[in-house]
Amino acid sequence: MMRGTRPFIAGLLALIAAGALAGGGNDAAVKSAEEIMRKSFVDATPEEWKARLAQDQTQAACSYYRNEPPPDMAVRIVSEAQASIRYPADGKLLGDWKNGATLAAISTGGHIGRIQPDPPDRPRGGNCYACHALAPQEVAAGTLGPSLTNYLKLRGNSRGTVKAVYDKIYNAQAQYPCSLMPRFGHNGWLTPEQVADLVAFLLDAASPVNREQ
Amino acid sequence: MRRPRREFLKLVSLILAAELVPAGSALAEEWNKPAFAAKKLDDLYKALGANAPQQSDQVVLIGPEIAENGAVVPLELESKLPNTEMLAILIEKNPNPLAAVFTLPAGTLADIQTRVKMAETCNVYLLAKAGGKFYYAAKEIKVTLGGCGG
Amino acid sequence: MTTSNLRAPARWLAALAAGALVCGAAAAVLAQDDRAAQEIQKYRQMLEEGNPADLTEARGEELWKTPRGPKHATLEHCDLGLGPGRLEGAYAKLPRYFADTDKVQDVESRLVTCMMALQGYSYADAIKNWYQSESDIQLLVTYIAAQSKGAKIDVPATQPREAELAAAGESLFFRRSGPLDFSCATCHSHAGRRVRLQEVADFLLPEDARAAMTKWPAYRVSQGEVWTMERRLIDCIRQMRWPEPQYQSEALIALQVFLQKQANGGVMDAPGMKR
Amino acid sequence: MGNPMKIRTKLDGDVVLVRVLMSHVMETGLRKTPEGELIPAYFIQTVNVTYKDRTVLSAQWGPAISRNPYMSFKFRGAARGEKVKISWVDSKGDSRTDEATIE
Repeated sequence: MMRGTRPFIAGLLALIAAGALAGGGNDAAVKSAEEIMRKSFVDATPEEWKARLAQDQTQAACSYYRNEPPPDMAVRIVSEAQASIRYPADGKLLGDWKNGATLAAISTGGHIGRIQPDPPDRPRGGNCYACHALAPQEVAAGTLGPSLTNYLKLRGNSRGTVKAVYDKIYNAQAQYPCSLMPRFGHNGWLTPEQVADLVAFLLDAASPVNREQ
Repeated sequence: MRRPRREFLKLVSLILAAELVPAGSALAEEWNKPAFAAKKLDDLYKALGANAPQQSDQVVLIGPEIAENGAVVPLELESKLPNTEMLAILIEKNPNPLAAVFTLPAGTLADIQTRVKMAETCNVYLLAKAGGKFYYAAKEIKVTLGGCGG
Repeated sequence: MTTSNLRAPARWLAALAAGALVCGAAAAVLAQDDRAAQEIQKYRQMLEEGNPADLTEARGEELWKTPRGPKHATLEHCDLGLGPGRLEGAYAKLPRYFADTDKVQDVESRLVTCMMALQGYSYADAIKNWYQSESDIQLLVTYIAAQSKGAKIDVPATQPREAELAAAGESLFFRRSGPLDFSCATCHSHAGRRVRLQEVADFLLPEDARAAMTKWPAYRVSQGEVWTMERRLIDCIRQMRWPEPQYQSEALIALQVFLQKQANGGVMDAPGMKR
Repeated sequence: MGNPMKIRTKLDGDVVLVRVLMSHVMETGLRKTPEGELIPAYFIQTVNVTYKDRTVLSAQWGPAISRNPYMSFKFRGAARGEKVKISWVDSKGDSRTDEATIE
């Protein structure tokens, strides 16, 4: 276990031991799983371990509580997430929807390992179609997340909505603790400017998301 | 289903000359390189030369509307026309449209299944030759990014 | 493992205010997306006839019965848990604890134990290019799995070491990390949902777990070859943007014990045919 | 050369349904290795099926036929116990012949 997670888990286990919180994983299994992780990912470099296997406090809690954290844990996750949000330098939260459209479709980038790694410079994207319906022309859209087709009509584009949508993409857990949605901005997968482009893809009237097929 | 484009109709009409394969020849015929190598429609014309086929509901191309993976698209080729002696598969937007040619001697039914690769969503044509004339059926098959695209 | 506490969605007031789930638009899209799902179903049915994995299985049988390796021996006395050479139904009971190695082994690690003990291969030679098309492991595992066709998955994981790995496997299933905060559960704990057009098994539902686990190893049309379960798991882990675990490492064994335990009772029908 | 085909037959009256699975990479010449080099085209070009020394089907294939090709076809005048012989020749001139007895 790396960095600050040990005290966090220790804190968790203490809470559990005190019977203060019910549910969640069983602690012996969590400990044995971490032991197994260390033995099984021996080929990972220290940087890879730190960036991709070590858990930050939110990941550790969401894993332990299987994405259903008890109330006080949830408060902590949401407030830390909200505090983590960074905005584009120019303050523009509605970027270029065309670039947003590209980012929404890209599912490549960032794969590592021996068998089928990506070249390091391969572009990354949000792979939004994996979970959401967006532009109706794209048939291969997932249903893990709600459909976002015609999102402008559904949510409008007031300043408040634009900010809420930006925050949701930057760090989904600022709104929903242990959300399934990756924390694209917080984890540095997408830049603030790219997040703004995705916001435009969702809310710009010209975007195919908001135009009848 | 989108009306086949005029240009492609020309391809279908000039395809697979009567002499491509003399029916019933025992020898495995010479592989028709020009036809399979044809990228552009007029090259295919030269390589094959054929008279204008008619669209016919006696020629039946069965395939999925959406193929989860362009690498393996199942097709069933059927012709109810009497004495069908040849069936051919053309995939409009493949680098080389001609995918396969089947020669059926007398006694062999015009009902074949196989699997083809499709580069992208497009029209797939089944061409049939019967009684010295050519007929065809067309079907658009959507090729999607299957899987979780992870 | 109590499933009740896994399912009840948390009510988090702040979230509800900001991230309201909009149902209206979803219904309209569902109609269109049902048709897509139905067409994909038709596509799969047309492929059921003639699985190229049958060719892989035939070559696996040949390898099983051919004397090979430094000891120039066949694998016909390999004990996969039911006694030396007893293949029928063996795959359906793996992973399990083996006293001779004092380890819980899956079909791939147990096969390598036999290749080393009976045929004299070193570990490195036995697993050389294991993930390449037509590797020994790929052919042999396909043949072994096919001998369990019709057998019921039976991995009670009651033996102490098995039980410990089942619990650890479950914990790993929910373990989130990496740049996309993914765990297996992110995609594999929701019934009836799709990632793009791909339904993903909800491994918390026994019938989903059975439908999935009884079809591996499987011929993947997108790759034009058979994938074993470890190859499948390693690629999923890759897509989560995690580093690559070692082949036959304990994390892969633990995950399989958990997944097979969830799929107990499923009737094996491998090699399957998958996208 | 190459691995054996799997041929299955099903007789219905005198019409036999023949299903064949062939083992071949069917490279289009457009695919690249992970290192980015083009894999040369290499695919079955001609298929010939004979029954009692008579050709019942001949085919010419391009690389658009899927890897590990599958084909099914039917012909009349078949009888139990007789043999169906299938052979293919690929773009390198390699060939393979297998046969199956009609059950």
